[in-house]
Amino acid sequence: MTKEDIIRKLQDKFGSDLEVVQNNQPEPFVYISKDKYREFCRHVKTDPELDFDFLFQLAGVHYPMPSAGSGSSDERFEVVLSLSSHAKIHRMVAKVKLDIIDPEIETISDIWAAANWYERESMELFGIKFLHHPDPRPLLLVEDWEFGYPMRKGWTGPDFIPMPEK
Amino acid sequence: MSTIKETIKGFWNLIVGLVTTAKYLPRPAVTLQYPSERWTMPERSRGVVVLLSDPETGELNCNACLVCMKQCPVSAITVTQAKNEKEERYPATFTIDNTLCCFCGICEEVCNFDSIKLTGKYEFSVFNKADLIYDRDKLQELGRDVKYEKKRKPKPAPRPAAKPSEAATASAEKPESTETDKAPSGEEIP
Amino acid sequence: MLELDKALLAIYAGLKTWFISSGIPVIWLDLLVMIFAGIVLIAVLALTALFLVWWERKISAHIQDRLGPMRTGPHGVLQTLADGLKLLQKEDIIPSKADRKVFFWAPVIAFVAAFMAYIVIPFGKGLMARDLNIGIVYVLAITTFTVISLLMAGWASNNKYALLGGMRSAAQIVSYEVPLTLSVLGAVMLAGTMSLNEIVEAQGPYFWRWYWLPQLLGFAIYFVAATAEVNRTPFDLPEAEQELVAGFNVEYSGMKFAMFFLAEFVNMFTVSAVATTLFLGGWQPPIPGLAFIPSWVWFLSKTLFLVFVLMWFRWTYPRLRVDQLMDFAWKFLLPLAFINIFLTGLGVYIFK
Amino acid sequence: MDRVLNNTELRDEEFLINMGPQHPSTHGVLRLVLKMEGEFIRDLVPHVGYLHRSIEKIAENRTYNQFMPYTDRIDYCASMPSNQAWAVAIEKLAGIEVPEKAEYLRVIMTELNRIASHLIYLGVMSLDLGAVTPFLYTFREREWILDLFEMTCGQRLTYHYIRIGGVSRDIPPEFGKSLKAFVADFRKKLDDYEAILTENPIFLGRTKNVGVLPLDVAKDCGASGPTIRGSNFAWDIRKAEPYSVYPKLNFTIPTGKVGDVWDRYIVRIQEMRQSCNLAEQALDGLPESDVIRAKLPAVLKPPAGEVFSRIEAPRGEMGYYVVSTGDKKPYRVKIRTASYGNLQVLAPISIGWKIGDLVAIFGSLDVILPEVDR
Repeated sequence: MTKEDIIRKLQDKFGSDLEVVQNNQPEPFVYISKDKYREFCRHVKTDPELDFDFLFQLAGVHYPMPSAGSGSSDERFEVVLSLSSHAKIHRMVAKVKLDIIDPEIETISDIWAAANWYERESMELFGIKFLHHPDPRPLLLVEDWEFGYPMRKGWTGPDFIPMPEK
Repeated sequence: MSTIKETIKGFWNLIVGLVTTAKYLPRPAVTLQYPSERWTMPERSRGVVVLLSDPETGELNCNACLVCMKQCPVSAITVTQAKNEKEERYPATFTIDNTLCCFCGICEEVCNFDSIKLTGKYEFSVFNKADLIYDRDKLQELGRDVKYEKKRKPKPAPRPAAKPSEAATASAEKPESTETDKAPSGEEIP
Repeated sequence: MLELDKALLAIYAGLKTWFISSGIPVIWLDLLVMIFAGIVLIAVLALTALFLVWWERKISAHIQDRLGPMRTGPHGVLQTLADGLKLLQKEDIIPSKADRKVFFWAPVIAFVAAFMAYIVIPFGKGLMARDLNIGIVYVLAITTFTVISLLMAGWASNNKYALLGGMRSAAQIVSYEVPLTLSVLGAVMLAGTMSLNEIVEAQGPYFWRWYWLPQLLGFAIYFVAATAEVNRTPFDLPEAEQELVAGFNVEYSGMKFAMFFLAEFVNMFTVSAVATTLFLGGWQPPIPGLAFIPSWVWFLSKTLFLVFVLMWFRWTYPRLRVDQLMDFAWKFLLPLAFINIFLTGLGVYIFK
Repeated sequence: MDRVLNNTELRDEEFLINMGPQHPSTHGVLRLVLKMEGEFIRDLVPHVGYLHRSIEKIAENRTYNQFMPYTDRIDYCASMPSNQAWAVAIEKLAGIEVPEKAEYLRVIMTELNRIASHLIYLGVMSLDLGAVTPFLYTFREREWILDLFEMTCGQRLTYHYIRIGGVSRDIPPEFGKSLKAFVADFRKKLDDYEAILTENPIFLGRTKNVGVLPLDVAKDCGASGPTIRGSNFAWDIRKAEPYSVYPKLNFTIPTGKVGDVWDRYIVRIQEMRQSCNLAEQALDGLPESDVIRAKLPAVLKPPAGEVFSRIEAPRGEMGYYVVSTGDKKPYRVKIRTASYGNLQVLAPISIGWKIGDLVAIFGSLDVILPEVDR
């Protein structure tokens, strides 16, 4: 399916919960509302025409400053899913905005098992809480890590050496 | 019956394996006995970073434009500018921290004055970590025997102070550079 | 060239006359000879083991298109000696939770058992420490001692990898002992004796009359089972490096490790020597015309060839899995060994 | 599937083994906690992160060009595809046209790198199974490839060759001859490896029907590359979503049959043959030109926006998700590596097998730990 087809199909289904990012990329970039997030994920995976059976990656992004970022201008966390379909050979980027304070969202590791580790990573690096995650242990950091969430903007830790500004 | 066939085939393949390894037994070794034999490094090899000097005058090509320092992804290069009495820039200090250097070659690429180069030298292990921080004299000494060709057309320099040809002549006409090197503190540009 | 046995006999005869003339009981001389033989055996075997370690490294290196040790001595012949000296200097670490006594005795047993087998091996014509009339049974009994030492090492280390290695070795050696013994029986049946020297004598100096030809199956079974018996690849599960790190000797260091290591190589030499004795005519030359070459040269060259084949195996094959190993012993080798005994018996009945 | 194993959950005859982070067959620093019953694995929990170098955080503090050397260090066995994925992402973001010759050079280099990476896989896999000699043989051939790389870009491991907008240098004149000689020689050497391994009954016994990876598990866990192709699924980004000049080149996607260790092995062997063909084809099709790098400003500032790139690295799909704010530094870089997905299938497919099989299965997944930990 082409970019327009996917967007049209998703807009029909989700209406105002879906916000399309205008850009010149070959794949659609969409924002989905937090409430419909799980339903959206389940739909795009199971719908035979969309058939996004492959979670390419899941990333957390931190937008602490207003006006940073491209799509919107409010301070927020984002969870970005890159999805692709083996059968239909198309792909999509779905994003969801989270509150800047106590970001939390339902897990999708039961929909795509691949999300398990990505969510654990985002949990420890960004402090995004994935509710009902089957195994909410830190993945990459040491078990007794106590210096906050290193991937947040402006983070400094005990051994943090900033890149010299030249 | 097929079991017997499989067994025979299996034994045959075991023998094929033995023959293959035996084939390599009498062949000469592909390895080198390192300290006594050495590989010739290719001309493009990216090893220890050196500073190049003008082959005629023996002066450094560098005119302290700081572009390598800015572009270095690991901040391994530290340069301080100074000006000689002709108001031409030269590096008062030029330090490369080899404990940080990742030999990516960006400094060589961005340099507009053929003054920094990654060479095929690779034997620089020392017992003291501090000895890996090379200063200007050491870098110049390492670069003495390095051949290079002026292959790059000078791009417009980021600071319009010196053109490459001028820089070369400037460094050529710098007879007291070693003295200024000994007392560079007064001439440093902050 | 030097015929060692004649020289030794001459020396013995000379000493005997001197002892008798001096009035000392000849029993002292016999004791002296025994001690001398023991010392010589240990010295020769220790040297052999050192040599085999170096040889293995060289063979592996050349198979793999490299050179191996080159620095100590010409082509690195002294490398094992240097390694041994280094290991001697190493700290002897005993894990704090280990069973200290068992931990200490395991390598000693392995080492002693490895050397004891050589008492009955005929290195040359008349060159053997003791000609036991049940020599082959003695060798089989002694070589199985290894399993006890490996089990002890695995248990005493108090390490799960070591324990797994010890258990694997126990299962493996006990299993392969059965086809090994059965395959030896064929040669014993042909020779009609259990004395190793007499088995060699029975084969005679004709290579087509050696037992490898009538006992081709038995020889193959013996060789495969022996490979498993000495824990060589493809049967090196007890110390499978990629699975169990180092298996039973994972906690051993310094000289204790060296003892295990040397014992392994001595064992490898043992099984090759026994195979030579039983199937390749021992110290007999292949044709009578070559008898001017000393018998011990023949014995050593045949044995070293078999050792080389063992090494060749090791540097070619992957390793079996533990259940495949057991299947191979009980479902493949054992029936074949029985068939071999049956056929041998039939042959002996028909042709003799 | 993932949780902490502890001693209190154990039944009789069960025990825990801590395999790694220092273990000969965990390829670096993976730690596996195994619940064993004798030789059998009853449960398995992987622990990663021992090589975490926070490359994503570093990326936020480097300019686009400065980050390129760091991509070498994500997957040290296949730096060229890592470089290429980053270059492709930024080119897509900034709309940079890459010269055709550079694309051909990229194909030559990435395919050679694919062979080099698969050679490491082959050697290490056979080493895991106890055969030491193929390990040395594969490294011997890999040296030749590394010589080709060193000849071209000056480094043997961290190439930093593919750049944003092209490649750093043209190939030297003797490169083509050496490459042809290598490909001719390597095809014979591949036959040698196959003689030692492919039909060897011990190898077959260790790999056939061991660690079968069902296709749905592979898709669900995000496995890609030879791992998913071994499960009889012809999926290759080079064919599915072609990039670079792959549409002009002629190659096939080898697949396995059932998805066991042997299938993953044979897929990689055949991929090496395909890569030989690809490298040769790309060398023959190399356009006569001096332009190997697009003209770019000294400090690259792509327009604000986001992009995700996706290429076929030796181990599977690799890609970057990059958010730009129009600054000289990326705002956020998320690195998606192939091993990350491939490692997640380890636990589901190795439970119930023996510890020796675990080593074979893990070897067949060809996981590079720095890629997982980043």
